[in-house]
Amino acid sequence: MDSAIKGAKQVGNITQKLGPFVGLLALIVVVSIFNSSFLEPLNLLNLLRQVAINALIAYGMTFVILTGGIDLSVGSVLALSSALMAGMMVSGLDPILAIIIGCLLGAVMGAVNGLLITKGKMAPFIATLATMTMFRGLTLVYTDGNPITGLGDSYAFQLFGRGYFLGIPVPAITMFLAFAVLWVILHKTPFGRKTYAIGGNEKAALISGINVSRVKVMVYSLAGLLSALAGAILVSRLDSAQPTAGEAYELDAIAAVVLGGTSLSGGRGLIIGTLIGALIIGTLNNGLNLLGVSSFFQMVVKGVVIIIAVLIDRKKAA
Amino acid sequence: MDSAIKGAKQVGNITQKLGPFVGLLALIVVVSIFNSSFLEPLNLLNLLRQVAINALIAYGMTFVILTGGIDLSVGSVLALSSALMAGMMVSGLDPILAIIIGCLLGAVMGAVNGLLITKGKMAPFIATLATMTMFRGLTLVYTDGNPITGLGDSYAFQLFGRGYFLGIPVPAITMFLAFAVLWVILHKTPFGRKTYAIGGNEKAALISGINVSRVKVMVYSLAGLLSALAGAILVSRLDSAQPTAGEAYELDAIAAVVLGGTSLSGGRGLIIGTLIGALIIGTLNNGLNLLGVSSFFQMVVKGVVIIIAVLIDRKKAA
Amino acid sequence: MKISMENIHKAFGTNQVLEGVDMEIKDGEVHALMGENGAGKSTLMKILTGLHQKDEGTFTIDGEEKTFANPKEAEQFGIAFIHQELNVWPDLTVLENLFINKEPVTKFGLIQTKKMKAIANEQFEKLAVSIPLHKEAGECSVGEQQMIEIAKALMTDAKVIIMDEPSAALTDREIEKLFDVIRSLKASGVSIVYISHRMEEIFTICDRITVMRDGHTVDTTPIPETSFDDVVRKMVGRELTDRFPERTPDSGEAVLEVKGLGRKGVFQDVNFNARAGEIVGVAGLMGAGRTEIMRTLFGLDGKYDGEIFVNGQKVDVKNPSQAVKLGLGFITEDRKGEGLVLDFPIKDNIALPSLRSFTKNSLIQEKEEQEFVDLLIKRLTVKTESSKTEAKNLSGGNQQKVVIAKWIGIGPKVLILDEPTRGVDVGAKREIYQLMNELTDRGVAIIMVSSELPEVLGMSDRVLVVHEGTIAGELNREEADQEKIMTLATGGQVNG
Amino acid sequence: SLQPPEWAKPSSGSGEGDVKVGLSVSTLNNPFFVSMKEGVEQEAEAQGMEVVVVDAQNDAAKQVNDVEDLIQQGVDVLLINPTDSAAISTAVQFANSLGIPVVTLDRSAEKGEVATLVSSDNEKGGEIAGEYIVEQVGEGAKVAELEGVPGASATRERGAGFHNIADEQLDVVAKQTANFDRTEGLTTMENMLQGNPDIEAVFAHNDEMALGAYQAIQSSGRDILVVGFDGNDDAMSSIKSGNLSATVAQQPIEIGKLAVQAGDDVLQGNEVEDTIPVPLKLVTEENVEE
Ligand SMILES: Nc1ncnc2c1ncn2[C@@H]1O[C@H](COP(=O)(O)OP(=O)(O)OP(=O)(O)O)[C@@H](O)[C@H]1O
Ligand SMILES: Nc1ncnc2c1ncn2[C@@H]1O[C@H](COP(=O)(O)OP(=O)(O)OP(=O)(O)O)[C@@H](O)[C@H]1O
Ligand SMILES: [Mg+2]
Ligand SMILES: [Mg+2]
Repeated sequence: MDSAIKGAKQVGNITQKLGPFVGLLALIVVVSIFNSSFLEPLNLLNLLRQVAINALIAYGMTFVILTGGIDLSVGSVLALSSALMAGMMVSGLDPILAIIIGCLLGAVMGAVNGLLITKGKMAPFIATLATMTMFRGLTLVYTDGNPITGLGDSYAFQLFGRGYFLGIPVPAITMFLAFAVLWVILHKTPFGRKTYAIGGNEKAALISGINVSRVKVMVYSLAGLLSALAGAILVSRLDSAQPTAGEAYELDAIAAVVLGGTSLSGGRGLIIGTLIGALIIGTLNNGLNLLGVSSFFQMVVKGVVIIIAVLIDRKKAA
Repeated sequence: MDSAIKGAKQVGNITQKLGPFVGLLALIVVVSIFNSSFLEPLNLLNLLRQVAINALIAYGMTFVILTGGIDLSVGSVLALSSALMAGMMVSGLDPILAIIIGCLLGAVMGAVNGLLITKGKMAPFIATLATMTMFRGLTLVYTDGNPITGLGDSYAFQLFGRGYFLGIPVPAITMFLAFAVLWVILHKTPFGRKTYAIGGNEKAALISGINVSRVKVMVYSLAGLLSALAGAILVSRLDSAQPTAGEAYELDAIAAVVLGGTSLSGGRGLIIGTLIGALIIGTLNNGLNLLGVSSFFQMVVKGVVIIIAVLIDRKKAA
Repeated sequence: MKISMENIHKAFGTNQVLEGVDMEIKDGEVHALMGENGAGKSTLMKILTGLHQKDEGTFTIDGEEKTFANPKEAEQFGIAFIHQELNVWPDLTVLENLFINKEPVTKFGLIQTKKMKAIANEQFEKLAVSIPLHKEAGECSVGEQQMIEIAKALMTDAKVIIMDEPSAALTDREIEKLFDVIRSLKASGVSIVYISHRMEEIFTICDRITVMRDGHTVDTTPIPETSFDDVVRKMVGRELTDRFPERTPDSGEAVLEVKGLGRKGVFQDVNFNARAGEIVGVAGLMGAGRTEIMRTLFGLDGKYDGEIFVNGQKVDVKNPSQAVKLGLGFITEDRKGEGLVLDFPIKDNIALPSLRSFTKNSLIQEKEEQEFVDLLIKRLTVKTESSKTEAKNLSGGNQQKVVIAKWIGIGPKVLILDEPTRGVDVGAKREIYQLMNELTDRGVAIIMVSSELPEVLGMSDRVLVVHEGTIAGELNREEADQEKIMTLATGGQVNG
Repeated sequence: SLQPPEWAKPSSGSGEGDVKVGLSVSTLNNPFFVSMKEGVEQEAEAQGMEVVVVDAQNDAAKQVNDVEDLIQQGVDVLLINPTDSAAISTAVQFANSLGIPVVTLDRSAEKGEVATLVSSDNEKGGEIAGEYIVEQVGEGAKVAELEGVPGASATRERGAGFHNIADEQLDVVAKQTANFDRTEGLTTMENMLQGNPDIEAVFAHNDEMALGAYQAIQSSGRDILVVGFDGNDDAMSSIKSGNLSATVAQQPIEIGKLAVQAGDDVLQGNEVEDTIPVPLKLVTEENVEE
């Protein structure tokens, strides 16, 4: 009996891990039945490029949620750091250097969140709600509400958001590279283990001598850095920095993380799930557009799909 | 010594309860120093009217947060129920009847949230994120993206959002009446006690024989009902139903609850705090407008104020 | 390693917990630390290991003054701490749990899983533990989790190991294993600080004993020079007669009857009854399924096989709220996690299951509520300033009394107590036993699940022994003894 | 490379049969753009073309994705109503690289090849509003301005036009954004009135805000001139009943229709002008019946 239970549990575990993947496949099948052009190579490449921005933000959100936190400010961090990048570019800085500095500034904004949460002992929801408003305001102040344009025509910069490398869109390559690096960090390093430990049982993590504050600050900084990286891609894609960029992006990122099977209470989840979650959302957006569903109905469908996906996941877990 | 400790504790308790109130007073003093017209009776009446909508939503949010949940869908519930109310009015239904039915429909939408969370075992954040999208989509589908106008000119209906009773704006009266009723429910009835118990320790509440699912469904329904009531006021104020009404209202409501000292992890907080929190946010909006602060800086200031308020609260608690 | 603590003071806010504690730990000794709930035992050890900081006093280690800034430092210095509250990560595997914050890494900073496995296997062998390393810790029973904690501490090659109530969740078999390990550690020169409320253990394994009361050290004596009663007197500050109050059982009709109760893969074909005025003890090894049976009986786990009768009527217990309406009360083994709303005042906790009885016109009648609560607080002699004190500020024993008060308040027909005295000091224990007697005198049927055999033998009128999810046997008061229970609990047969 | 790989490019020659028009709208939550969309659909039907509509919901990034998705569906010509003229550039360039002609509506694209821009002249409209206010309340009067979504081109252009006149001839004492939203128009106006009791006129960057502002003014019991922009149905009926004073009316249906015609011309290989202006009209109580 014992081994039967064990067996059943293992199967349960695998379907749990595969759950989001099966969902994605099902979605792809449905969409391509209704519109054959979905599977055309160019569309798939477009899809990957479209997904990249949300995926990058959602990676960072995964770390944050694994520690039991949440980051509502990602969209504003994206906007502020991309405005700063564009500002630097306009003032003549080398675009790639501007992007690197911009990403570091994003990390600093994330660190502000982390410090408010650890040193200031604020609930992550409130701290990042406040910085969301604040960073957005700063973006608007900095840009005076206008898009920043005239970013020059450095080829490397254009490639960053718009180009192809070996036939694959560069943002998609960035997305996969970041995935590889973050996967190793999360699953193969003590830092990743600590991330899980904090979310799973913060008190115990503290007692085990983990420097909880430092890990958290690093996690929020990482989220800020990744949002800024996503912002850089957006700046290149839009050839401008938009002051209103990234509004409500936190919701898509959180949805990707949750669709990927990560628990909002922390301590449990996989970054591969998040990638799949982002692909699900991207496929949904792309597919509904291809199927010509009106934008109003698209919202209804997206809400329903999230509910169904999570409900199926719950059923399996039970 | 013992009684001294007791004394110190009581003082601690009182300042904790008074904290938000002191914050509000300080804010009022600052604003009125810089702009004397703030304290003019008409402005104060306007302020109360402006606050009413957020306060009503935030009351419901207080119950939800006390159970340890969150409701992101309040803005969409407001939009959908007010569109339905306006639709009924246009089709000739008595406006007051339409408002009553609309509020009940809001309660039903809230019940949907409650059922997803209890029967569907979804995390409140995700369930209401999904319904937020869904209800907004339904609003847009129903209104086809256009405002609904031509609501007739029933005097009672106009009074509801625009009128005065004994010199006080009717929405403000609604806000205070609702406060009184909800205060009694929260502090004097078994339902209120159960709300706290669930947020304090859900397992213990369950084992004590509380029907946790039923209480939660009722709490989310209440939040839906109050959002719809806020929607009715908005419909009357704007003499139309706007499909985009209520966007991001959840954030203001949550901010009001938290500024009022209620803990996001549930079980601890007071509804009077929420009313004060809503007044703080309203005063901030109104005051910054009066002072002619640019809307961009207003956002920065709002973010900073939330952070400072919460940090001061933490300091006191420690 | 020789550690001496002198004149340690510590206050949390206005709560002065330690007021001059002295204690000395010698090389290679097993040193017992005892005291009532809330005496400050855990706090003292937390300060020693850097989890809290002292207000006053000195720690001297091998002649040098030393203060640790955090637990990691203490651990690196050779002091390991098995905490009273289990520090497991339910979502991480056993292996990951064992190595949290001390994973071996390659020079590229990557975790070496193979090396971890080898170390863990070796350690588990020593402890004779057979928990699969890839199992999620949350799926382990409390006892298994405790063994993980013990293994974790042993892995650090510590010179001093502090064990804060390590046996609370273990049954006799595991405790024996633990004692074997302690003996071999001692032989190799490791010192142990052993905190427990179980007298028998102290006298079995320890060399010296320090007793604390109200934030002071009473004294330290070698075990052979002291006695059971002596220790108790020092702890509670007065003479305490028998451990178990006398029972005059007088049982009536069967109030609760269970026929063929089962839940797939957990337990099966459970039959028993409980009569008015009777205490039914339920014994068994850790993980035997006792808690699961009681949870199902109380409607906490949903669907079940078999039938439940209350007062001879067949009932369908779908959820706890129905169980409560039927007159069942359940004092769970996890009082902080499931028994109390820690942020609530005592009053609200006690009133929670009986709100209906003093609600009129949908409003809670506060005066009636207060009277009701005050009465219960008095009857159970809960030590507190007022009924408005928050439950989290009470000591363990008093918390347990509040949980019991809460259930007495509903006027139960059947009261299920799961490990009612786990982590409760001797004084409070006796008071709880007395309460159980009072209840049975008034015709309440009590089902008491316990892993402490003396308690089972001392209090039960009848003993059910659970083995691997079935009732392996039933013994009445006269025939029950330690040996027979253990035989049944391990799958053996008893004639009679 | 900035080009998609050859193997991925769609096989061209989907030009058989019906002409397929792709329309990307900045938002459909606003009656103005809904009317514009309807204009496109009416004209396309008249010409026997098929229309696919996508809605960017005011998100510049989403719009770039939307345009890609339209191209994926094999449209022959793209009609784009950009959320932002800079941000749309890369999408236009992408269409250019695949040889699909682009017509923009209401706003233009900064980069990329656009066949033509069909729009009303927002800056001119702002000036018209400014002039009307000067005419009604006189030079040097104190006025308030309700601005649209910060950074939106309509906000910038209408504001710029208005200030061309107002900076010289009026005194703008209060200026706040109400995000093109009626609710915000209402509360912002209430607060402005409180801070500046002697305002004589209000210019709102769209009718929605103007209608909200009117509610605020009405309940304050004051008599203040309110001028909106767009000329949507609600505003028209409000002017008719003497509430709103005026609006600078655009003709969104006309914009849509002209855009389809321009697209058709391009496909036929005909020359089109760089910009096709659609007239604006000041609507007041006098001429509202027309
Ligand atoms: N972090 C803390 N903050 C405030 N008070 C605390 C804290 N930790 C412990 N206390 C208080 O200090 C006192 C001593 O607690 P401690 O846990 O040391 O007792 P103990 O002797 O270990 O009791 P037990 O036998 O129940 O484990 C108690 O009154 C407890 O409420
Ligand atoms: N939350 C859980 N998840 C998975 N398995 C569990 C869980 N709780 C208990 N079990 C398993 O169910 C079985 C019965 O456990 P139960 O707690 O009923 O035992 P018990 O006899 O009360 O022992 P204990 O002294 O540990 O409380 C054990 O094999 C245990 O591992
Ligand atoms: Mg202790
Ligand atoms: Mg048990």
